[in-house]
Amino acid sequence: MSALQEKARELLASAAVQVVIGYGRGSGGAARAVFIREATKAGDLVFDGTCLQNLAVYLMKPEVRKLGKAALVVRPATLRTILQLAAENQIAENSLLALVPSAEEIVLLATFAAIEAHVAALDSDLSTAEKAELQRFTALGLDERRRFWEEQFSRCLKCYACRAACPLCYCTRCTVECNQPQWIPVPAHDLGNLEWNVMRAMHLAGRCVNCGDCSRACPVGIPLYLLNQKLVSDVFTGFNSRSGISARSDNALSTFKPNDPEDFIR
Amino acid sequence: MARIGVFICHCGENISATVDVMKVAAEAAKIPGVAHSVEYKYMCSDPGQQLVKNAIREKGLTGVVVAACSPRMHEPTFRRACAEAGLNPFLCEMANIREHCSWVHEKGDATTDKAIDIVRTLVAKVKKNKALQPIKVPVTKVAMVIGGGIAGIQASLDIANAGHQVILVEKEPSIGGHMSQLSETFPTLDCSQCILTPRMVEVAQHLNITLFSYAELESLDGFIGNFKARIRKKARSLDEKLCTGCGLCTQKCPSRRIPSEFDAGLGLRPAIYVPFPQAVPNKPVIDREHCTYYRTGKCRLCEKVCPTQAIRFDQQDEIVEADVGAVVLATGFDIKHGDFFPEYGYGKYRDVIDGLQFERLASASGPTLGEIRRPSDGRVPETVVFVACAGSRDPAKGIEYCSKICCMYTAKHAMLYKHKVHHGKPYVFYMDIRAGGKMYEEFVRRAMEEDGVQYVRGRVSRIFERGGKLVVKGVDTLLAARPLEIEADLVVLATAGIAQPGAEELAQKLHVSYDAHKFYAEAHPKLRPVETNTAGIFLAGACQAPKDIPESVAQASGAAAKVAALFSQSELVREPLIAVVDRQAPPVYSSCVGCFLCQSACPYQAIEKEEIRGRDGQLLKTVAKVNPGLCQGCGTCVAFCRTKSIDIQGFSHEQVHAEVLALLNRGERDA
Amino acid sequence: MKTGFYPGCSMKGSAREYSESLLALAREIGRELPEVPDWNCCGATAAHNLDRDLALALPARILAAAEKAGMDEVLVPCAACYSRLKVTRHELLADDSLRQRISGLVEADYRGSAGVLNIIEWLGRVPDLEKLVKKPFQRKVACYYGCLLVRPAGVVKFDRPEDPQSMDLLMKKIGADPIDWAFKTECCGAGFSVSRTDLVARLSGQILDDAVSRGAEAVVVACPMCHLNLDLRRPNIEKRAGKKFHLPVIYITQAVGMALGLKPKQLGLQRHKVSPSALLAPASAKPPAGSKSASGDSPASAPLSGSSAGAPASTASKVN
Amino acid sequence: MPDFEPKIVAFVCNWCTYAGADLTGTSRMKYSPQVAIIRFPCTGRIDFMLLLKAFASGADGIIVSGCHPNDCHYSSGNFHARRRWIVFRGLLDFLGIDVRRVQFSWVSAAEGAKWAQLVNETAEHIRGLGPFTGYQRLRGLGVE
Amino acid sequence: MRSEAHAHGVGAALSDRVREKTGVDVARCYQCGKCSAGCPLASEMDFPPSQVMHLLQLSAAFPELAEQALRSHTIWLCLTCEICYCRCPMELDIPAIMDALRHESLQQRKVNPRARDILAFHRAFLDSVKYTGRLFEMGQVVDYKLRSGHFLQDLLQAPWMFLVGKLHLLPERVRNRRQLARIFAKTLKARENRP
Repeated sequence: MSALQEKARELLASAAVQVVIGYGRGSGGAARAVFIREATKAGDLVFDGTCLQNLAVYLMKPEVRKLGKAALVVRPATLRTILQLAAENQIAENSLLALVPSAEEIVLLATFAAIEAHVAALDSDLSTAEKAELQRFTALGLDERRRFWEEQFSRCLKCYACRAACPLCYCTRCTVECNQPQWIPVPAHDLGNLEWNVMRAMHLAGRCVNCGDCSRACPVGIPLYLLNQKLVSDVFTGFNSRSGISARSDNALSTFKPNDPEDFIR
Repeated sequence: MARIGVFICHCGENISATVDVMKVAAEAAKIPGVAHSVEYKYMCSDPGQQLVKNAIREKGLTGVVVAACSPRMHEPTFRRACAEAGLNPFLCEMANIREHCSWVHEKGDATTDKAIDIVRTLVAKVKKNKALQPIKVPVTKVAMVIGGGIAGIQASLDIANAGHQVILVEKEPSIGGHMSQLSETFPTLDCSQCILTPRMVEVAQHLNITLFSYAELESLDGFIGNFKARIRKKARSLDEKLCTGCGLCTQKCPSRRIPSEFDAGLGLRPAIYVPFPQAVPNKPVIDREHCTYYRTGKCRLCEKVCPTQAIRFDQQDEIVEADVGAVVLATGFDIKHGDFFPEYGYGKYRDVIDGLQFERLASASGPTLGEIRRPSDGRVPETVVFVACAGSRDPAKGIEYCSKICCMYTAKHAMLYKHKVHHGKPYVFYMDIRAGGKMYEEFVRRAMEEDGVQYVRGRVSRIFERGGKLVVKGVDTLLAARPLEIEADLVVLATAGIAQPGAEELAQKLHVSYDAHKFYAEAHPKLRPVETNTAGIFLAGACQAPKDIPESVAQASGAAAKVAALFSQSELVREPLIAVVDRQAPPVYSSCVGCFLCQSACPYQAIEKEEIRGRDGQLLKTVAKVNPGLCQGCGTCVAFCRTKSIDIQGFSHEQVHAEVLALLNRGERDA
Repeated sequence: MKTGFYPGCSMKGSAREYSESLLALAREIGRELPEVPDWNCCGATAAHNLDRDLALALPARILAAAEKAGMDEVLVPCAACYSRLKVTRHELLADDSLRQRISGLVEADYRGSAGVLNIIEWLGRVPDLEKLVKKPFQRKVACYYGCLLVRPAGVVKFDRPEDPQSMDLLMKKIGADPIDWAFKTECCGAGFSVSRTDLVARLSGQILDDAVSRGAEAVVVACPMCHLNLDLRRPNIEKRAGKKFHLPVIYITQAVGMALGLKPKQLGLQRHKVSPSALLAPASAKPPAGSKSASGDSPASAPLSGSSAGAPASTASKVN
Repeated sequence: MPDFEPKIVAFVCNWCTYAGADLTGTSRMKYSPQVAIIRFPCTGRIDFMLLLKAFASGADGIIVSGCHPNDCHYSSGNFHARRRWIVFRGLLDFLGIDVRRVQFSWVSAAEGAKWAQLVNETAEHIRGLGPFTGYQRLRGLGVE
Repeated sequence: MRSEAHAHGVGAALSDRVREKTGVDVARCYQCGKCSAGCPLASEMDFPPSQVMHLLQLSAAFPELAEQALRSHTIWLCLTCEICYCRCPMELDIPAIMDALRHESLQQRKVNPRARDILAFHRAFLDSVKYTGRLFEMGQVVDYKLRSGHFLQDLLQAPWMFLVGKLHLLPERVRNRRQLARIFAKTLKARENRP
């Protein structure tokens, strides 16, 4: 039995939590989310390089919340999601345990402070490869960028899989669902697709933790992560602010500094 | 179906000279929903307004657009006219075709077309307008003034004299503040206590003023007109009703070597004490930290000698609750102490003192009875160096601002010294002399010309003691920046004026904003200098920034006038152009998801958390709620809300959306 | 923790006794002090005047060599060398492109892993120094820090720049009575020892004057350059001042060495221009009272208005 | 496109720029009639979606203007707006949308002349850029 | 005078070049004079430190003031004792500015003649380091005497120093002297335009 399975078994057996949300094997061996509620089922848990999904998305589902206190198998982005959700008043202190899997010992983080400390030791910056890709893309001409996104968005189905996969898209009413006024046209045409994606990116600015689940969820393979990473980068360079590193900090876009850059303003 | 009336004004020829008003009226009539469209020479005249009123009544209009001048000019006029005709005033909008059209463009089709565009835009907007009712908030006509220095005293007296109840809260045992410590005041050199103490007595005797001395604000809840204050009355260890203020206890107290706060550490006081003879209230307080009985369990001498048995060793702090409608913050300032100036030996050499200490030396009621004697050996100093900007305008010490009062009080100190020690040599090291104010420059000139104060332009680098003298190493930048050395007997540092310790904590209790230096922030630096961003809380005196007595008093009277205006009616009526969070039927209750990003964006702390609970008391949802008493209607929260759950009345999503579409000719297709 | 030793050029020559006394002391308390391999001159005090890259490269080469030798920190007893090494490390760690450029110049990848330690920090770490004292150094001493131990404060981050106390504290531990004086951190003339002896004579003279007038029996220094100016340049100083200063100048390591009972020869005390022999005689029971300070921190000073007032205890007690 | 007259929408705050534009009028300074104003209480109120809506509805250019920093009637609405614009502008540019079509500015109630100049220069600038066909084409590709 | 500044066309003003090299913006100086008040050698200087700051502040408009700064005695008298920086209320790193001015003065061959001895000493010092890797005090003093012409100075000190074992006749040497020579070749030598 792996250390992770052992820890899950222990938590369930002692009723410290009512459910362990982790990764299991789905059909064809792919990793998928599992909800373990009995100590005897702890053996179903796996953790390896294929376990990418940000399981914090389930924390916001009412049906999962009903199960009781949860222990969550986390990746770095998951931890940052938890802090971001806490900062947005969506989850309460002591409502969950985070299990950080590692080869030797499972680190158990029970408080936001513990998660903050753990996250502080991680590198929350974009990776060098991510930065390089952004750089390459930004270096393209304006028209090239426009054509690229027109082509990408022309395939968008407005299926909202990105939204469903995103743990920070927890709004019970999305702007796209508002019809008085109708902010975004309902059909999946080019204008509506563009507006939908701009809107979603803007609503994630200063909040997105770059877990990448939106891109993985997109059935037509639109590189949505590029938009998010662009904003992560801008928010950090412009305002020295990072999402998901504190359970209390204010959002970069609901705060300001009197000396924010304004070289573009006449 | 909307029935909109459009009224186009010629404004004499101001509009009609460049805009074809006939065409505008004709085109407006074609806009779907427009039931009436007319033009008139002067729409704001009585007959013009009558046109509007008649049309409302006769045509059963559901909305009015007056295409004329700027709404900043005549919106109130036409809204009043609509109200008189029975139409909710918020269903009237103005299309600005004068300032934004006829006056700024040449005569021609483009100008007329633009006027039509503007009218169409406002018609689209008014179709989405909703009838709104003014917000009425009841007002408790009691003011709480926090801080009993000159600003708090002035504000209390002004409000009380306007016939309103005042609760004055002072944290020290006596009111009076820093002004009571001062010797003479610039630029008139009249005795500070002589002008202050009558005001203090007036406070004590005023029927409308309740004084809580030795008390601090514990908490403040509520909003403008409806605050609930909890005030902690610290235990004086004394029954104030029984105490006659005879002073026997203070004379007999055996523990008498405690540095006096009032004398800035230059004099001593007993453990049971009245800060100064003219204190208001003139009742002692036991300093429990230094009292022999509290420290050792033995003594109780004061209890034995008290003729009225007023001493209460077991007295506890008491919490008093009060309903107040407005708050005036007048907590004043402090000066920088401690060894933050090691190069000047401040805190090390006893003869390097600060400005307040010099005030006590110069004061007739001070420890030397007004004789200038230096603290170390009591000698009369022959040479005194005054150092201005000691800590002010000094980013390295963390203070980049000018403390404003130092130039003047330093000139005063040098003058007082010269008046008292005729053969003495006063020097002032300064960077700039800031003497803007009535008779201020003249005062400084007098110090230089009549009293021979030597002004040296430059900062002091270092002060050290040598053979009983303080060696001041300075410079005069006007003399090719040559270093100068002065052997002084006494050095007076004009240390920076800073916020009161605890200013931040108090600001957080009151939800008022403050700057990086913990001075309280005014609502607008130019136009609302005595208000805070929290409606109903006003500022007076140096808690906002260092300022002198006349300025503090002026601001206090200003704050009092604001309070009196607020109290002039029993209900506060405000325009309902504020934000609201949507409320829906169960089980949704509200589309708000409670992320509260709006909360940190709100400049007025107007967004509160509302807990929605089921019948069994179980918490179902926490959602945002706008406090209508606090919201000023900027709409910043609206643009943040991802679920579009907050909207602002008068500039709602539907209204502005319709305007954008209509302006670009597409409104009617989408509507 | 491996502590290396950077002697610097003076300690091999004009400040030989500083090195001798330090190494004797290290032996006495059982500390190894391996020299940084193939060390070079740090460039103080000339290099920074003429070329910035050179001024950074010379210390960087030393630090890189220490890193390569696996040293976690380097003891730099000379205050001038200490300053150069500390400033270099600070500047290179703050600017990565500069670090890379200087690394290229010195042909080694300087990482900044080795810290820089001054003599007071090193001595301050000796556990229970008080208990090792055999002959308490009962002298009134003027602790002279000079410029570069405490400045620039943001870089050296050692003690406070005005009226520092760390050396005074060390002196108290060995039984000495450090005086409160005004020239602790005033400049002695530094690198002008040779080129502008006239200026050195003036600046160093002021320092000695103040120490003497307050009853000091010795000046304690932690820098060969200061020592050179205050000791070797004594004839120039006295000529300019027109009077004699009978005041020996000793290194901090010599003072500690004497207290620990080391022999004068071991400490190189014979190498001074101004003989410190008076310090070797048994100390008088009470040091002379010296000049009485009128506004110092003496608690019994006269009160105002008949009662002893003065500043509140809290401010007065901050001094020592 | 010699005859091209751009359509420009100006989103302005009530307290500074709207009043500044009023002053332009009372001072009888002339400017290009291609610009029409929509009034908001504060720049903090201006939703980025409105800018998209304006382009979608056929605007060739947009002006967004409010109080200078530290002059906001609501003390910080313009600061919040500024942050939003920084991010929004970066995103548009990233998407290949020409941000030169959105002109941000601070125009105070006293700057009637600045308003006239801003409008004229922006109109001239947009005229140079031509109609925003890139964006308007998207509308055409839709179902309408 | 103003137009002349532009006519000169040497590019950035001295204050800009100083900022470029040191990151210190002299515009922050508000002429309080605290640096001059505390400078141990201010009374010897042709321009005390605060005045050098002012020369720099005006250097963009008046190039001859930049010239005065570069030709001043002050920049060579500065001991880098750091007391000005330590006490400056605006936290200006004046010693860094002085370093930058010395470098520029040297490169433009504008060294004040009165600073001859000081410069001679610095050069003798670095020469010694260049050849041996370490400062050879004896060699340096001889070198300095040759450069400065002060042949008799300290003549009486040397035998005493030799006696107490402080003066060596042979230099200590760094093993890898070639590497040190390369450092000098790429820095000082590459830049300094010797007469």
